[in-house]
Amino acid sequence: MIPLGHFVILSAVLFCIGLFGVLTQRNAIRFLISVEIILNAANINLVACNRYLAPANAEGQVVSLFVIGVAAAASVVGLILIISVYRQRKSVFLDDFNLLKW
Amino acid sequence: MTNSFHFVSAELVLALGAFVILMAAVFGMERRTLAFVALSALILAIFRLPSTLPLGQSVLGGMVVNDIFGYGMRLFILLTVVMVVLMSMAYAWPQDEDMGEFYFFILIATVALDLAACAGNLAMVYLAVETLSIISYVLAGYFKKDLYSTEAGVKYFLFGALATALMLYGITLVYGLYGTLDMAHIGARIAGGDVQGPALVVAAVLIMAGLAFKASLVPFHMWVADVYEGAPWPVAAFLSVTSKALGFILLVRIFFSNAVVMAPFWGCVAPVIAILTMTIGNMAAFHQNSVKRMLAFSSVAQAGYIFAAMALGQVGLTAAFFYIAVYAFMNMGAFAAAAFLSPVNAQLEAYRGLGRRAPVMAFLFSVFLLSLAGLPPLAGFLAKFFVIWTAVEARDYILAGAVVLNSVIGFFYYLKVIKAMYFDEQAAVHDPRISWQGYLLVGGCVWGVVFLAIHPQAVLDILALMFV
Amino acid sequence: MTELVFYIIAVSLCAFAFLSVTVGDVFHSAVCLTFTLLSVAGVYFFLGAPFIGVIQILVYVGGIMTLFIFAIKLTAKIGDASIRQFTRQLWPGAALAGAILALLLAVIRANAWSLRLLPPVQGPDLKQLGVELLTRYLLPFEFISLLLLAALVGAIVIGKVKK
Amino acid sequence: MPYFLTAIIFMPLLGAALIALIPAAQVRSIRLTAVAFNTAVLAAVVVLGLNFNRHTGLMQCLEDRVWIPQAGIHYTLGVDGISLALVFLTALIGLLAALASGGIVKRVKEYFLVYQVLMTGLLGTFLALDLVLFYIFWEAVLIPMFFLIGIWGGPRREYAAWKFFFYTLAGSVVMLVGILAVYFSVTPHSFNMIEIARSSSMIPGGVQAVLFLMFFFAFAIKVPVFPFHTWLPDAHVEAPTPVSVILAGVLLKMGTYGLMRICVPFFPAGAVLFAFPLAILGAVNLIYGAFAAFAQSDFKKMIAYSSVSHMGFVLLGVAALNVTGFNGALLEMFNHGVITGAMFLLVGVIYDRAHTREMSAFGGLASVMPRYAFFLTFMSLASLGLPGLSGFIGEFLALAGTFFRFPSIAAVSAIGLIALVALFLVIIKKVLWGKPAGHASYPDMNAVEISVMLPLVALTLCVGFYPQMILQFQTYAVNALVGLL
Amino acid sequence: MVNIAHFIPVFPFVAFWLNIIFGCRLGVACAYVSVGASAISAVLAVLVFMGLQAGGGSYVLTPWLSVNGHPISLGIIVDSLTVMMLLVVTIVGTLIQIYSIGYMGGDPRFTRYFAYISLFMSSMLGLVLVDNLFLLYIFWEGVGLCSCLLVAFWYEKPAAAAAGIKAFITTRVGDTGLLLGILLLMSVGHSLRFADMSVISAPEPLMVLAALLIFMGAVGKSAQFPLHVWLPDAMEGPTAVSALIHAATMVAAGVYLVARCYPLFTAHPLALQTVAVIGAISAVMAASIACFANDIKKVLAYSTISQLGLMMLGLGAGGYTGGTFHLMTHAFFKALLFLGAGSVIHAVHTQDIRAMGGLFNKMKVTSVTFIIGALALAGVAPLSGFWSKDEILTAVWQHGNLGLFIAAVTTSFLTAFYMTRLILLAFFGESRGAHKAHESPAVMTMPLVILAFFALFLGFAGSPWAHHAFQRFIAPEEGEVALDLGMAVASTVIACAGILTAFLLRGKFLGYKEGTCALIENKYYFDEIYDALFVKPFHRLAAAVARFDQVRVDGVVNGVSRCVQELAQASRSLQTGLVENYLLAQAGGVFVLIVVVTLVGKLCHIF
Repeated sequence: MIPLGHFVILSAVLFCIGLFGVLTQRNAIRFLISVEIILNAANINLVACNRYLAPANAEGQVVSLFVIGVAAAASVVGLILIISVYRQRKSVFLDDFNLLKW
Repeated sequence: MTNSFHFVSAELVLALGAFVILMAAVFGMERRTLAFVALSALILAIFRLPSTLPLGQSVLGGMVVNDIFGYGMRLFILLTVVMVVLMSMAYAWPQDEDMGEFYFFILIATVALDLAACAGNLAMVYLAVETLSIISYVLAGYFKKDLYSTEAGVKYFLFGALATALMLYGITLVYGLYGTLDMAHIGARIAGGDVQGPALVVAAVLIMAGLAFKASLVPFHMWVADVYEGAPWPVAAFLSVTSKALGFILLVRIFFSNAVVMAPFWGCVAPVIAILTMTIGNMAAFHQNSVKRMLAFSSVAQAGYIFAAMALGQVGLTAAFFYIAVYAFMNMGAFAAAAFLSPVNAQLEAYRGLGRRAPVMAFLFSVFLLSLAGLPPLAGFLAKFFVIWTAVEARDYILAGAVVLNSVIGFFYYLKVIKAMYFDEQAAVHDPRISWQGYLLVGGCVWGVVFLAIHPQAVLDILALMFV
Repeated sequence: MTELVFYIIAVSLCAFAFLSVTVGDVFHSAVCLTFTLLSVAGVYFFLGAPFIGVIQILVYVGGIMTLFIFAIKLTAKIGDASIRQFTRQLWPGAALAGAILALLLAVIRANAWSLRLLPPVQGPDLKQLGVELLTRYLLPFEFISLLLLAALVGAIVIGKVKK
Repeated sequence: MPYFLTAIIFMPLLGAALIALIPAAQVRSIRLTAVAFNTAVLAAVVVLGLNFNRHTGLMQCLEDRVWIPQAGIHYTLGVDGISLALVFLTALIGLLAALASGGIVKRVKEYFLVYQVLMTGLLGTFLALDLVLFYIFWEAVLIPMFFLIGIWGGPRREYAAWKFFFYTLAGSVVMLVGILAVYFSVTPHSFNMIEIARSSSMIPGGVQAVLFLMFFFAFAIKVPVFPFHTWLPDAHVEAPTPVSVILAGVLLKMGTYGLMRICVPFFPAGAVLFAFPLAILGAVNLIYGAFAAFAQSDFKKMIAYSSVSHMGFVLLGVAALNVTGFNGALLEMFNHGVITGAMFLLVGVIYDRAHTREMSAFGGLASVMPRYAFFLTFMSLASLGLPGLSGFIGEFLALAGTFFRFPSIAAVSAIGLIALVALFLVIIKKVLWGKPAGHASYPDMNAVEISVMLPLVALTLCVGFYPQMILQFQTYAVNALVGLL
Repeated sequence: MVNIAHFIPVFPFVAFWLNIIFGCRLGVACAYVSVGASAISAVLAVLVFMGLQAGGGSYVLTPWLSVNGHPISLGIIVDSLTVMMLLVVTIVGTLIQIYSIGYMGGDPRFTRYFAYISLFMSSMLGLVLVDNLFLLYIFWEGVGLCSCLLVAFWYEKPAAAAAGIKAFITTRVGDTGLLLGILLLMSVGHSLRFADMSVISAPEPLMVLAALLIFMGAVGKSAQFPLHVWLPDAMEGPTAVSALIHAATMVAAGVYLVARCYPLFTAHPLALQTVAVIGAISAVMAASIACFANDIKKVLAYSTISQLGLMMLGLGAGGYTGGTFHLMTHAFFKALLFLGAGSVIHAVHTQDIRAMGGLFNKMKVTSVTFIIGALALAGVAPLSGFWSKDEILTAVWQHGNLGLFIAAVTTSFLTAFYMTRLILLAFFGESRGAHKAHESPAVMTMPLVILAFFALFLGFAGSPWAHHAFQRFIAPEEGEVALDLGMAVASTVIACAGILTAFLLRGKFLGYKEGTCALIENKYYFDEIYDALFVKPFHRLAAAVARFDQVRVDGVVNGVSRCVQELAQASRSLQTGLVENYLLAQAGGVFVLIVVVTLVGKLCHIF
């Protein structure tokens, strides 16, 4: 039997990998990839906890569906924004987005 | 009848309005008309709000809490969005494309804001915040030919994506702790002693990070200046007033129903955050040459003052929300006046000598700035006064002192703008032309700033109902 | 046995995830992410939520990843491996992520989670999911359509180029 | 007369509203309107004085309306012997400075707009009896002053304006915290200054000491007390003449008024505790100001530093904590307003002609401008405390009060008396005496300038000869104040 | 008739304002306003004198001020001392003003001069009339002011301007002492009325201190050692002013003050002793300086200091009548001397006696009257100076302190000596200047003659032939007084000795090489010492304070502002514009928050 804790740990590891990516990726698209990892970590939590803690309803699963939807929406907007910046400065690197500072 | 959608009829009206605008925009209806549609949708929504009466508890599966706080906040949000729309009407847009969609976004964002303000479920909170965020990213990058605007959009997105992701993760942890996302249930569990120790702290801090991002509290404020500076003026106003207010509203919704979890947070950390927020905001605003960027940092500092009141716990909520109400008027007024006076160039030099070329608007701008600075007898002073009042009452003299010292520093950069408008010789001539909507908006804001100074009970009485 | 499968999925999931944020090439990174997402879908299956797993594959792998690949291809010229992929704060970032991981692990271990075993009852099935989606979660369900519409319109507004 | 004080306070604001309606080009009517409204204020204050009951220490013409019930903030106004003279002074100096604003030719409309707002703030400060209201008026003075110095000032006006603004602001915000602390220290919680003074014994001694210091900090900057005085010379030097007059004549009194209206009655234990340091500060102000003034080369700066010195007398009088000292402090406030106001007017007169304030550029003016010489000599003598002129009475009473409490400090302060004499005689010598060089063509003072000076001269003489003219109004109030100790 | 006394100062005061306001229209007529006013005052003074009852009286005009619960009323005291002073001031003042019409004729600020003189008259009369120290102080400063203004009357001359200021500041030093004395007396004695002086009871040391502080005022005003330095410089003013203010009246106010507060001093021997010693020092010192001075006015100025010292010595030795008597006689003959000197200066346009000579034949009236004055001053019997000086010598002798007596005698001797020297050099011998001297107009000589009359005969008021009328008038309670014949003879001998010595040495006066007696020639280096000890340090201290103010005090202020600005700059640079930094801050913030909240929670036992 796998305890819930292992799912949570899995999710935490995934969360931190995502976080690591978010903090260190220079390429905006890879940043987005990292964010997706975090969202998936959250989803694992939701689904696992739903199964273990509140199997009577499907709250966690429903929310995880929402999260997938939101992730899709966010990725679309994010990528479009990145691409529109890319169109202007031919770069998707975070350290090139530095017109606005101080 | 607790599942009837009439509880969100105001939001339905808005969504309907949004669709109409989208359709109309597709058929090339001009901006002004669309703006009026948006305005009427908003006003209709305001008039639909009373249909949720009488106030009760959770409705719609616990997604919406039909309480006085939510009611008031929805009204507040709708009013501020009306101001944003008015501002967008009067603002001389440097580019005139996709304006139909602009109002569509604004209305959808308003729906999200409204739902968030009366959310009873963490999932609803997340969805609404994320929706608001996504729309805000788009709005911030709305001038897609403008390097600054797109950069603002993408920066906002990059920062916001992490913030909302963190919040989501926090929410899932809460779900993991209590097996439910219903805030009333969670609150009851915690109040019943089911405090999950450090795990709940982690979850709470993560959720707070997402909200603090909206409210622009240190260290989640870093995006503010860059985004405001790059975003179109009305968007910056929207972000600084409505979106920021949502952060505080949700902080209250989530953290104040069960203060025990965050007791150490509110006791020790929140005051520090508040002090840091106001100090860093003020300090960074100190030397800005761009009025827009200065106002951005000023809004960070203002958030610090608001949060200072909140940091004092339940007793500070009245002060905090009085501040938010006043802040809405003065900050909106300041952004609007600044935008009207110099629509494109936000550099301080562009404001030089405006005191003579646009005397009325420059004067009103000064009023807003001084109110933001906290000059008696304007409402901004009373707002700060109540914050300090609460702090002193709570014997938190350090916080009171910090607010007071910061307000001194604040005066400097606000006055710098006033100085530029009145002391300095005028810059290259451009006479700002301001439409009646502009005067209506700014006049309304001035009315608010003055009225709330003379008759603050108007708001205080309502707040008393909310936070008893 | 099933446990072993889970751990294999879990380990590969972590490995792919880690690879996707460390490999030099963006495209490879996206491929790794695809595998990560698939593994997550596997976890969902394992947790008795096949519908979520299917949706995961459909939306993520079918939709989002396609989007990513498009984006990567659009920005291909700068996507090659010779370009630095990490920001200057690699080590601070790594340290911070590590610290947070340690923190999370400590918190999780301290919590009752580690003791919580699978309850004997059946988990929610698809029907239940559907019912909840259309009753209790009707408002967010409707609302998310607004979100998606807004995202769509937003993407169009930002993305369209006037001649 | 219900709302008479309200009328007095807001009459200048009404004037501002009217001025706002006049087109900016009609400079003459703007000036006339400003003068008319200030005259009206003065007339109203005179009426107030005539109806004033001199035989009570209680507040008169009380107005009290609830403003913000949630916070216990009221709109409370009242006048007693302590404030009456200062209100009169404000109205008088306000009128005279408005008359003397002829030199302002730039942006006249805005000037008078701001000026009128300033007057409202000043009058309100002296009449407010609710701490929050007091604070509001107190702060309301800052911005107009900032503008007046910053727009119509001299070459370094911006520096001076900033400095003035921030220095005073820093002090007043500390006071704000103090105000709230006082509110919560008395039961029932109250901002009403009469109530607080009545229940001051409720506040424990240690708290009183801290609160005293908080308020004192704010007032010390305004007074200004050494070492918080450095904004003063800068502000004075840069400010245009009428603004300097207001600044010296009225603005500084806000600080000393605060000491007497708030610090002493609210925190009697604190006042007793800090009386000695306060007296030392007074002596330091007196001597230091005189010495610093002596070494200046700028005429206006000399007068500015002499203000610091004179304020030392007021501090000494307050520190004495007895009837004589308080009487002296109050009288000295009034006299200093009149005399130093006149001095700044005189500096302005010569600046208008010479366009410089360097002492070395003057000399021999007595031969060229005999009327000017008369007024300058007269006012200098009043400044240095020549008996028979008003300055002396205030200084003497303050010093006497101090002597009864701290004889040693009074004795040390005597150095300041000598230094002041030296200072003003040297001013007379450098400006008026000697051979006229290169400025023989300066016209003597004109009718307007003289008409502005005459009331001040008359007051200086009358109060000097008959100090009861002012003292009679404050006797009971001062006795009541001492009774609180 | 006594109750009209308070009107006496009013007339000159009105004259002052008339002259100030209408001066330019009145022109020369303003002199008549002033003279008329003071003549009326003189008449009133005489009326008061005649109406004076024994012992005099005082009356209160109006309550004026209340200090520490003690009312200070506008009270008038009219007793013999006051009346004496009133007579002296009004008569001498009127005469000098008449003289001034001629002396100041043609001066561009003629009207201003008379305005000031009237103001002085009114202040001086007020000074002697008021019944308490506080009001006295007011007028005391008033006369000081007039002195200053009149010394600096020709303010175009730098020396005059400087002298005016020096006069005011130096006396102000003494006045500050007086003020403190008043305060002390008020706080320990609870009364400032002269009438109460004898009944004030307070701890001895405090009373001595009060008396000494009051005496300090007298020292300043009467130019006594060590505050005498201003008087010689004050000679920069018009000579008529010197006569009125710096010889006859104002400088005598110090003596008047001591006489007025005499009970205070007599009750405390230490105070009285101090008065005597200071007086003695001043008398001898000034007399010695006068012997070497070459400026006619300076000689007279030092002589004044010396004579005032003698009066102080007399008072200090217990000779109340002597001091006051000498005060009166001195006022007349010293005014005469000054006016004579003025007449001479008017004629020869120089003040250096070495450049005069042989004036006797050219200016008969002036010379004769001047010699009368000089003889009176020298104390040659039976001129007025003899009687009063004799009184003082007697008192000092009776006092018993030999040192003081020697000082008095020395002063007498030196006085006779330097006056003779002055006369010999100025009026006799060769005419050394290339000047065509002529007698002054009648308006100037007439006062000289009148004053000479007083100098000749006033002394008889205190002589046995008049039954010591003066003594009985001024101090009726002292009982019978008798002339000490021995002392009279001795005093005359001393005076004659001085005169004789001067005659013997007359050849050497002109050829005298400067520097022989450097110490005395340089006035004992008082100016230099004060310059080094007070004036320069004052300037240096002022400059240091100003610099300290600028650099340190203001530096701290500006430093704080700079600190804030630097901090602001630093916080601004936190905003790098790099999203990666923002993200790190965000995540780091989360981490720190979690850790801190958890730790705090644990510490507070919340979890």
